[in-house]
Amino acid sequence: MKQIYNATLKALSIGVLVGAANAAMAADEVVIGASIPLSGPLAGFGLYQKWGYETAVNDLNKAGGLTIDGKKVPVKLVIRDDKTDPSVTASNTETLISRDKAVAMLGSCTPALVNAGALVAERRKVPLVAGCDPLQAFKSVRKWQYAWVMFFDETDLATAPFRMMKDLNLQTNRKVAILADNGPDGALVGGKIWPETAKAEGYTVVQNTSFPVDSQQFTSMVAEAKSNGADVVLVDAIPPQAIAMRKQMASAGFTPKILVMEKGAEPEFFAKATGKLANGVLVGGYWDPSFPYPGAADLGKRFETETRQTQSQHIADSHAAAQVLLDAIAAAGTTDREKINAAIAKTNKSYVIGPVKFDASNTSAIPITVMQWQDGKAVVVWPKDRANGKLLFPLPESK
Amino acid sequence: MNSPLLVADGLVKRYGGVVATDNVSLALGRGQVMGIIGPNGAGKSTLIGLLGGALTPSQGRIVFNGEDITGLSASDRARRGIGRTYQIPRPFLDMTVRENLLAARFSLHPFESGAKARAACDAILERCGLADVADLNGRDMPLLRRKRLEVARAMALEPRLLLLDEVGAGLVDSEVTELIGLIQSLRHDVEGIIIIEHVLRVVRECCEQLLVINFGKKFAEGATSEVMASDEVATVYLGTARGDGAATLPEDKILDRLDMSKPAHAAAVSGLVGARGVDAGTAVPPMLELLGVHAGYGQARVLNGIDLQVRPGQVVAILGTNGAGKTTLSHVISGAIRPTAGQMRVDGVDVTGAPPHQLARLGLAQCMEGRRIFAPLTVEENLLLPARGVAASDRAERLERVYTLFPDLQKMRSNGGTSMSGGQQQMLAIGRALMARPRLVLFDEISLGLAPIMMDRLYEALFELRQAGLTMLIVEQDVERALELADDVHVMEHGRFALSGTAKAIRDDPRLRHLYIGTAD
Amino acid sequence: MLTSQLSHPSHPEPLPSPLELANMSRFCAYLFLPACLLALAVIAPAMSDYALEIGFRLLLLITLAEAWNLLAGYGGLVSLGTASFVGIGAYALTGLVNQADVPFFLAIPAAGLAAALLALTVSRAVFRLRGLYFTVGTLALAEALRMFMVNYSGFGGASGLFLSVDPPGLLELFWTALAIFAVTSLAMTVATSSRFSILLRAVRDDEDAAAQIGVRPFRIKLIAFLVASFLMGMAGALQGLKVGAVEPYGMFGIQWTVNVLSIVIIGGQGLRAGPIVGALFVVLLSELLADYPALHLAITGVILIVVIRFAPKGLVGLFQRRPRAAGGVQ
Amino acid sequence: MPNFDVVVSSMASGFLLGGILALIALGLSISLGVMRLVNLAHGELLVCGAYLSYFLLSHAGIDPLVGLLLVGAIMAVIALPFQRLLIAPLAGKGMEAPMMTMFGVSIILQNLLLLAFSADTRAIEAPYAARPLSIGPITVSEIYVIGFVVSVLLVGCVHLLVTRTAFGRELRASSADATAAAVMGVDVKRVHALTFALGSACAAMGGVLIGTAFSFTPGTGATYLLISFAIVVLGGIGNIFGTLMAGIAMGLLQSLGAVVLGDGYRDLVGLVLFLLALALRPQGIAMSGGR
Repeated sequence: MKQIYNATLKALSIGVLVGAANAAMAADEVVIGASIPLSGPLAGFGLYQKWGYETAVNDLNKAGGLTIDGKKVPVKLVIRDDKTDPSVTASNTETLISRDKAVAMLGSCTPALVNAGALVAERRKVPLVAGCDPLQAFKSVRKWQYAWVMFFDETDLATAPFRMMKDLNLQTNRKVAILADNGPDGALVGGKIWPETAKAEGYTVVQNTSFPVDSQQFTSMVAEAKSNGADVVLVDAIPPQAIAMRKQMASAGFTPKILVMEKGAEPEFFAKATGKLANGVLVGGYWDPSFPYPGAADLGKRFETETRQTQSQHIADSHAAAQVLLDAIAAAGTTDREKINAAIAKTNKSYVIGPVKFDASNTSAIPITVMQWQDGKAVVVWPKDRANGKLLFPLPESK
Repeated sequence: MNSPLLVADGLVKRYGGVVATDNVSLALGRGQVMGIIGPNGAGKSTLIGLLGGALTPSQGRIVFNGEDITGLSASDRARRGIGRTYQIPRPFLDMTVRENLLAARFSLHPFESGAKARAACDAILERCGLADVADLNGRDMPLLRRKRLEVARAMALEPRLLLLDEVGAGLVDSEVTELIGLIQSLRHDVEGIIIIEHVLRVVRECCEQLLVINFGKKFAEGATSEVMASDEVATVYLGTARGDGAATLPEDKILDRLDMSKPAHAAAVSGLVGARGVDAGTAVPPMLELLGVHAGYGQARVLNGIDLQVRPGQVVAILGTNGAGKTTLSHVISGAIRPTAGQMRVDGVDVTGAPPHQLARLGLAQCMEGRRIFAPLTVEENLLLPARGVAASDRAERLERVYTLFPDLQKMRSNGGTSMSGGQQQMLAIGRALMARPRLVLFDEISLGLAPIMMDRLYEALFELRQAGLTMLIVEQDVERALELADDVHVMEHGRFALSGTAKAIRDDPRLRHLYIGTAD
Repeated sequence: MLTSQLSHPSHPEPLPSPLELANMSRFCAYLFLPACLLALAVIAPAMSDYALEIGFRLLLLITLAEAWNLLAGYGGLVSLGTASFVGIGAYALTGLVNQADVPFFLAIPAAGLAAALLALTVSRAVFRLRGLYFTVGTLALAEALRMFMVNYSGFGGASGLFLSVDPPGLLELFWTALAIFAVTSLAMTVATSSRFSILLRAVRDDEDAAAQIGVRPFRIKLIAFLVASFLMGMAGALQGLKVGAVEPYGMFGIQWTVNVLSIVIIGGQGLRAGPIVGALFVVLLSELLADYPALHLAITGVILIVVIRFAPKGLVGLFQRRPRAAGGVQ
Repeated sequence: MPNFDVVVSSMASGFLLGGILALIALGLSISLGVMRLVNLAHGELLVCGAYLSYFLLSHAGIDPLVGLLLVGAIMAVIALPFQRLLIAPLAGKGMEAPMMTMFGVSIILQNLLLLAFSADTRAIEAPYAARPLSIGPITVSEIYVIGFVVSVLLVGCVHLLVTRTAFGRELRASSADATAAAVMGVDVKRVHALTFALGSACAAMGGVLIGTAFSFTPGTGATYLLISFAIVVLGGIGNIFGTLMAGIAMGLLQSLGAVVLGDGYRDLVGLVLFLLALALRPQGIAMSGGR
């Protein structure tokens, strides 16, 4: 009985020592922490992020690392899995900062996770750089000081399909059905921006349904959209749902002219799981190796050769985020978190993801393009100056 | 002060179609001790349940001390001073004996000082002879101690009315005397006691009022001495009675007499017997043999060295009071529990610890206590179950034979197994045991809770089986019937054979009456 | 709260009766534990952030585990509804702070009360269920509540809410956790070595027999349920305070239930020290295997199975002398 | 309130889906009824079935429907040792120990699947997986119809197995009174093992249908576990036809909830229903051996 309480005490005092030990080590290397979803629903994203972060850091270390207080030191990247659970992201971030003595953090993916981590970093006054967190969702949380995000802006994303339809003047009955999950960005894009833009562009929203991110059946909402005869269907849902929904649309015999599936249609396994049904599905994108940015083409190739998987735009934003942070530390020339943070604020350079310059709200916007799945490949179809393929219109009948 | 302590008025308890308690009324005066007797399964415990509040009556009302408590929960009744013991003790297993009492004490006086409560409980433990085990867990009490604990726990409630359910069962004479002393002394602490007992001596010496229940109905009532004197009470209660005057009993209507004259009948019976018995004396090993078997549950030792032999063709009876260990013995033989020491042999082969289904395949069948009919199965499915891996034709033949033995079953073949009367269920249980065409059948308390008339029918069947040469082991409470049927008899007491010998010898042995004092008179 | 056991000296009987254990835990609770807590509180500022972080997580989990142990271990109420009370606590705190800017030290107990209130409202329904049905019922309840929070936009829906003020620093959080843990230990001591525990265990061992001797099972179970929920609510509030944001998937997530359950089973159900040992074990394990997430969970599963099979009384059960063979005369 | 077509269509798909749910719940129901085992790993068994079928298709090109029984058989074979090693030794230790053990199993399976196949969402591709089927105003997915028919057939087979065969007799006997059954010569251990295998097979085959109709990840199981519980309690533990009816009722009511409150409320409706059932029948419904 008694020894148990002693044990508690011991364990904690061990903790003290470990902590001290880490502090001692911290001098001859720069530790950067990252908590990303390697398991759970969003593990798909996490794997790309892991590669992006690691590649950036490894490249730097190969090049000799960073100069800190006049001395060359390697960078140590500590990655932890947050199981797609915000509270785990939070505690991971705590641990990375306290145990591993991370001087700065790299972000997770999707608002819930990134913000959870960012809040901790903000409290601990540790700079955190992230991609994969739509800007408005990020800004809406609070006025940030230590958290920085480079990603697309929801409005930009949400309006893209409409702008595309205008540019290419696609003929539809201008009836829009919106099916969006009730998560942070889903609520914003599906609940607010899409309806507004639709109205502004002279479309009529015949249906606007929202659903939680863990349901698998959309039969009734799909049936409704069909009976409403919507030509334009805008979906904002995570992959498992997007896949189920695409199948259920097909099996309801419903083929709109334009089908946009934000978030869900982005990862490659969407195309794998839906097979032919993926053909013609549109999804907002912000990067492709074909873009005229430094190292873009090369990065894509490297990923595919190293992992034998098809590249995803997430390797770009994560890689860029890491580079921005590393550059800032280099510029600061110290592991002093305040100085690093100041350096991040000054960032103004073109990265693999495009030009990065943070505004007053700690964000840097990435311009949106529209991609379309064509025979298992994601092709950029809009805007013209970025397009590397031709739009498939209307959405092919599923048979 | 002369208003009765407890009045029960027209109590009825139905379970679905079955009526367990049928319009029973009783009144217990202050300072009175009332006894309730009747054959097992007559509905005595149900009645206690109704009075104690564990069961809610389907009809009727209960007035305690001038207050209608029919609608009150068990706990509220307890708090008003009704203490109750369980026939099968239910101590709080993972609490010490003292804590068992303290639970009652604290629920009654939440704010009493601990020392005081403890003193009170210890006093009760002292009286009930449990002081020495106050700090042991309920789990570690042997059966008899548990029974005392039941009483002690009820007393901790400072009850005004005490309901004692078979506290005397399984006690030897000396212990019975102790118990009687205890009950007598309790009279000064409580305003009334109701005792359910098999041990008639307890009833005779403690109760001035007596209530006899049979088939859930009030059968007789009155001053103890008168009731005990009456013949029909003896008829109902003492199993030795024959089915005369039984025409009044309900079983009779459902049942048609077995016709012994049909030769087909005898054939049917013999066709169900796996192996003919050989004349005793020939040098075949005993079909079943127990050597120094000990067994028990957890801490409780129940069997202390049983040596038993059953030769082919033999009929062996095992007698003994409740709690003597008969049931445990049959569990050992069926393989349901593993002996902690000793050996069990079938045809001379050691089978100790073999699982039940393997023993069954050796030709040992059992007609289990309490019938154990499978409710989800029809009568026929119940019968077919033991006939495993038997050719369809053979199965059908055996079915036919069982049906000739018990025509009732044929009529009910596709009814739910438990939809029949107790007697018919017992027939089914017997028939089921025979379906395996066994070499040895253990009949465990087949007369429990049955009307004498029905017992006659069943025993007639057993006699036929005996004629057919079936080897039988009979566990019975009903001394007379067993003695008639058996070749050899063993009388159990405290997990040992206190008395063994041929049926004849045992019948004349004075010690039998001694061991059974109370039941035989 | 004096009971018979207090004045009772340990007797010559070889095996330790629950009584002795009660006395020991009483000793620990009265003298040893407070000393530990005080010591921790004092050395806290000297502790590294990591130690504080781990300490915080430990204290939080221990609090939850103790509460669950009270229900399952002592009351025989195996609940899979832990998450609902954690979630309610966290949301209540956020609400109180954001809407009525109540100070933390008031908001936390208030959140506990909110959780207890939930317990009170559902008690009638869930206590009608016994054994397995209670377990499944609480699970369903928790899931239903989570889905409601996800779908109902009143409390921020799936996106949840953010704490409008800056959460306190790690040290303050640690101290708060210590305080809550102290409250928990006190509550547990009262509940497990007092006359209440006797009534509770009586209900656990045999509800009908308990009623037959005047115990009111519903009342006893309700008290245990309320206390446990209150503690869980406070723990949840603390977690919400730390994260600074609440959303249904995290706060009402099944993983709370899962963690707490494995902690208690691994540590030792119905034993005063079980939750502490279990929490230590689980947290340290998760730290060691932090880099192999999926593997870590799988291993926890294996450990769970092994413990259930070979150490029914958990790790603490192994420390103690073997509990005697079960099974009674019936 | 959406228009008529929508309502009837979604009610129809709810009805059909209910059949599939019943098949899944049946597995849970019999192991609960016969072995008193709360199989918290039921959901994972379902997912295993889905993966099995997925790889049978991608590697051996076996169509999910053709491979359905094969998947069931394989899972049954895999399940047998599970029961022998993990559950059988816990016999007589109450319901909690086996329940928690299966809980551990579910954690393990879920994470092993994660390690093996990552968290990617998968779906079993089949021509009929996303083909509409229209009768008058009603439009439903072809897979729903197929799934319903298959499920009802399988449930029927199980019903026959339990009510008409010797094994069924032994199964019902052991569930009613294991000790007595053993004394009557029934090898209860064996019966339990086979029951568990049967339950796993049901789950796996249900998983194949789910994986074809929707999508699945290693974490998908949990959702179906709870809904199965609801169906089991509604239909009566161990009651086969009750389970089928309850499954269909559940499907219909969920669709109703979806139509009225929106798809998000599907599962909520199910759970509320479940809680109601529990509140009304606190001890649940007794084993009635599927007759």
